[in-house]
Amino acid sequence: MRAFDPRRLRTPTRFVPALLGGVLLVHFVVPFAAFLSQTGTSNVVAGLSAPPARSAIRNSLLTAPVATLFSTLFGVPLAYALARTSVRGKRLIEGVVVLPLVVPPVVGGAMLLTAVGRFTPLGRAALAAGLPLTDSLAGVILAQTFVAGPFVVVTARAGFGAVDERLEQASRSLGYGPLATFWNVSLPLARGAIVAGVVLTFARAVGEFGATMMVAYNPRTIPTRIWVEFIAGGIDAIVPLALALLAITVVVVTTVQ
Amino acid sequence: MRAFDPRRLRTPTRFVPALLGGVLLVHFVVPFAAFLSQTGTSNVVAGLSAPPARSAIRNSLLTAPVATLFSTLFGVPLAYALARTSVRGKRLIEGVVVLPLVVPPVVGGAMLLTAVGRFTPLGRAALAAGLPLTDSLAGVILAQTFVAGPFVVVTARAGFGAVDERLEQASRSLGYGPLATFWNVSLPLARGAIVAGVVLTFARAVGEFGATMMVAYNPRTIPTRIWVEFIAGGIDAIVPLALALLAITVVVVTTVQ
Amino acid sequence: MTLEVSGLTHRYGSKTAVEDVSFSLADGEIVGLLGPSGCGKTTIVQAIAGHLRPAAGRIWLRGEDVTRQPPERRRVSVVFQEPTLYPHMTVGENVAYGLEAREIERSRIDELVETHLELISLASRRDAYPAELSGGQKRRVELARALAPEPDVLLLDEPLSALDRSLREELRRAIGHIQRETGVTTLFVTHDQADAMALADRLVVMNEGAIAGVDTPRALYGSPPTPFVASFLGRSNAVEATVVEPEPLVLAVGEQTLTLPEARSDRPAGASVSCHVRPADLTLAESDGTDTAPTLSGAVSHVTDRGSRYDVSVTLPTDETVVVERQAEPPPLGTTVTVRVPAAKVTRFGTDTAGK
Amino acid sequence: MTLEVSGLTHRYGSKTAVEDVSFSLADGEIVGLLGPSGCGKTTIVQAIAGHLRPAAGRIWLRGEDVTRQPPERRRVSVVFQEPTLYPHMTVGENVAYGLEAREIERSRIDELVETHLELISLASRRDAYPAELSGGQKRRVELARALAPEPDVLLLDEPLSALDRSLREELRRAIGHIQRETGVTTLFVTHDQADAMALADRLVVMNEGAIAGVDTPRALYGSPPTPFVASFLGRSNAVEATVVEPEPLVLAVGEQTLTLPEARSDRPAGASVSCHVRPADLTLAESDGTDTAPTLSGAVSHVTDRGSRYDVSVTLPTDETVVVERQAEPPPLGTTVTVRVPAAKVTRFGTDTAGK
Repeated sequence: MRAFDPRRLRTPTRFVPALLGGVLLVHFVVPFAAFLSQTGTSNVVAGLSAPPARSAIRNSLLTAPVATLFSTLFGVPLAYALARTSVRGKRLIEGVVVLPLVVPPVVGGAMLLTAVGRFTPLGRAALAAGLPLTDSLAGVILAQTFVAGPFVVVTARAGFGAVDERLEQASRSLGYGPLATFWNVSLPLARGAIVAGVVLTFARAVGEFGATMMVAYNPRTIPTRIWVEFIAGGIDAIVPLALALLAITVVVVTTVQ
Repeated sequence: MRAFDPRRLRTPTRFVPALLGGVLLVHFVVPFAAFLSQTGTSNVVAGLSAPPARSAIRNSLLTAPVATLFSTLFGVPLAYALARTSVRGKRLIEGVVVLPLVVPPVVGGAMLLTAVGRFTPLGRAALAAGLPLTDSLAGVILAQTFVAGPFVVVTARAGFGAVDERLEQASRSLGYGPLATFWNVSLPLARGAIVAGVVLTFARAVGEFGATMMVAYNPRTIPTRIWVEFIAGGIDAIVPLALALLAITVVVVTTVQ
Repeated sequence: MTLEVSGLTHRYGSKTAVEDVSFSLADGEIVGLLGPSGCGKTTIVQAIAGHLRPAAGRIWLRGEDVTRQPPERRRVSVVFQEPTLYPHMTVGENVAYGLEAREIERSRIDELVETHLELISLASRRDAYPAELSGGQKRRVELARALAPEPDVLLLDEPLSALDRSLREELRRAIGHIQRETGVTTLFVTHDQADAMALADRLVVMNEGAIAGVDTPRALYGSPPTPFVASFLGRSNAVEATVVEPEPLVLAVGEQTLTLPEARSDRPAGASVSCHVRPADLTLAESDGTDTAPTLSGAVSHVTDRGSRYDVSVTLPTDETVVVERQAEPPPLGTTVTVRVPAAKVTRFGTDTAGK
Repeated sequence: MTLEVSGLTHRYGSKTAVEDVSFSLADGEIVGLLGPSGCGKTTIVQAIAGHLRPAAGRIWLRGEDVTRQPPERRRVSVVFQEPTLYPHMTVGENVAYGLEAREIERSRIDELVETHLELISLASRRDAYPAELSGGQKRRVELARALAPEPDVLLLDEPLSALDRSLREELRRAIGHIQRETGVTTLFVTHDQADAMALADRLVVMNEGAIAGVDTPRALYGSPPTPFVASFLGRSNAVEATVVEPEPLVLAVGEQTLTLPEARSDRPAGASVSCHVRPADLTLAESDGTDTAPTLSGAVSHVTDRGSRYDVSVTLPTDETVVVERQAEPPPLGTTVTVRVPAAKVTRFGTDTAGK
């Protein structure tokens, strides 16, 4: 390898990365600022009091926490197993966990429809049992869990990985079995990462749009309601709901962390 | 703190985490498998040969790489600056970088509209200059960059953070300025993380749906075309395009890594 | 025997980590497990603690075969090289943790925590969190936490290796003191021969996964069983020689002869032997005196000033170099000197074992 | 002077890391910068290398003030405690890296790489990647990479601290050899007094951000300027005494008196002094002999068998304990013994400096 010739670039130019990076920062900040300045001109309270908006908010606040709970309940043990065991086929399982992260949400939605849609055996059975898996709150939860679940698994796994295994070994030697050690040592020490993962999962779930559109266009959540109102009334009509969704996300992210 | 009582749980139950985690794995795998089994029953080639599908594929393959390029070009220097400097307000900048990750895509789209929409000063000026920023390929790229850009920044930042600063100090002491050191040492050593970030950004950009729907419902990319065809023809109609999108994503993710 | 390791063998993939290792610890004994990095010490610790199931061999604790028991069923406490205090518990909670796993009532736990914090002179920091403690204090709390449940065996896995010299010596003294106070059977694992020799009643010296010698520090230092032990326990000069007379022993080192009047050799005349002698046991005589001690002549080839002493390298006519420790001003480079070799301090190894 | 550090002061937040540190290195000298962890050694290295801009003070290299120059404009090479070889370059490319930054033609670079790989005896591994090398080989390649651009000053920042004893001694010898071969002016930073004393022409001993003593290892060991230097450079016994007669010096240690015939004191009768003497310089006499050396009596309170010697602790009637090194069998615990104190080996500190 011929090293990059330093003579041409000897003069330190510390501002280059900051300048280049600034372009991206502007692209992130300007829309945010423009949106917030817009909110002054529209009647947010009135927009949110309309019955369709209130129902969308209620649906979102019902589904996203449940999806987050499912993802956490099943995802944290999965993360621990991935961090601490080295079974054959582990890489395959890791691939499966990352899959929903790289699959585009609309494709994820299509996948869910092929699995639990009205005309699949599973979907038909559930419908007969009175629990429709599409165009229902259950469908919303399935879509949200599929898309947002990997976040808590990946983050918690990194958190468990950062816990020195010898702390667990010490607990075992002090008389505690694997489950008690998990509860007393691993879980408290990975707490920060797990909470971060839960927050990310919630943020992704409450804002889920693509997969929800496919699996459960009805009943409306905030994101799907925003789309419907955007079609009908353009950008001005959706500012109140978009602001509400942003507020829910930002409040959860900042208070829990 | 009273430690969890170990006596009740002394017997090691190694399968508990695996069992719980398995539930989530099933939820990730079953839709994937169901979708792939579906593809046999529909005529994929014919579906992809139709002019609207071909135009959507062309648009996606045009916009996602450009958005990824922008994100990388501006995001990697930003990541390096974040990893190596400790300026005042750094936490604020980090917050801005993570912002598009937690903002729901539809809200992100709404934000972009308030910044570059047809009736904003910026949007009007661009339109007059013959470069419409909404309902155009430029709009798609703006939306994709906004939503997917943070991935490369966050991942590359972690990569630079893992490079021991003393390797850079040694390069400086051996006669290289900061820029040459970045090029010769930091960049090659963080290469793996940067590539992973680029891949994630591309996967997110090519599958982007929510923000694209708001900013540029036309011209259609694969995800928006899937939605239009789903409305018109249901799940069977979209299998070819969904499969194409999945294939593009999976091929890029697996070949580059 | 409180702890007995018998025939322990383990491999990682195709690489043998330990091969047929057996040793035992009597009640109340402190034994040093000493060897260079990668000699298999950590594998043995993990097997005794129960975090690793050995490919072959047995671990006995107080007469019970615990080889297949999980760690929580053994009464073995471990202190690792890196601190493993729980950051989310106070000092007192850390020490109480191992007690709460057993059927002990709360008031008795409190008492035991108090006693053990006093033992390590940190009773006043009971409510502090580990992050508030100094490195040495953390180590002492780890010891208290390991000792509080009164384990059958205490394993100390390189507890001093990550520390500075002064802290290291302070903690070495503290460990010695605590071990004498509590009488806990202790296996002290280290790669540092000074730590091992200062603390241990007996040493188990390991090399490349196998035991190279087991005895008291003094016996191993004075009469090392193998050249590896000789050089690992302290600096050692090796000189190749040939047996001229087996009894009384006369050795030829090149053209020179060494007569060791009180020694005899199992090996016949003509056999090659490797002679080991420590630099501190050699002295310089400017010329052949009337002294009866055996001597070798050579030229001063290098002198290192170590502040407290000089290391004088003397190159023999055979091109071998021996180092002589000397307090007084050393002779100038190139001087021909006579090295006095005290017969009792010479250890001989047949060349067949020299490669061991 | 090749390197001159003058009045160096630096703070992190409100914490002073180094305070008014000045020293210099003559051309070709190897100087040890020695002190416990956290004494400010690394701050000094970073300031000399140019990775840190000191709050006050100046760094001069060959007469030029480089305090405000970036690292790449100074000819200072650094070898850190942890290896910093570039994993994506071969051994040869690593060594060539510093040469390519300068105006040197390709064929000359190849030659210099070859020369420096020969210097470290690794010419055959030129095309290997760092990951293929052993720990000791990596260290040697780091040295070659640092030396190849012929720096004015070579900074070695604890290069041996992360290594095992045998590897450590091997590398210590290699560093000494390479430094003599190349004659590069070297600052060797360490917290290990054995490494420093074996390698350095002179020592700069630091404590808590300030210089505690500068001299040759032998002078600092034999006549330490402060109690800190006395105890940091090796084990030291401290005994509190009172001046009875300033000249010839007579000291009172509790009820006993010590007469040091050839010494005199600046301090008047009645002043307190702290006497330091090394355990190796003390000897035991079973009873008061006819010997003229000053003596102290006490009872044997503890004996540690270090394998190669015994450390005998003798508690004086003043309750102070001194350690005496002894090769022969030690007296039993409780025996009253007489400790011979060689007058020339006693270092006295006025109590006003004892806290330093």
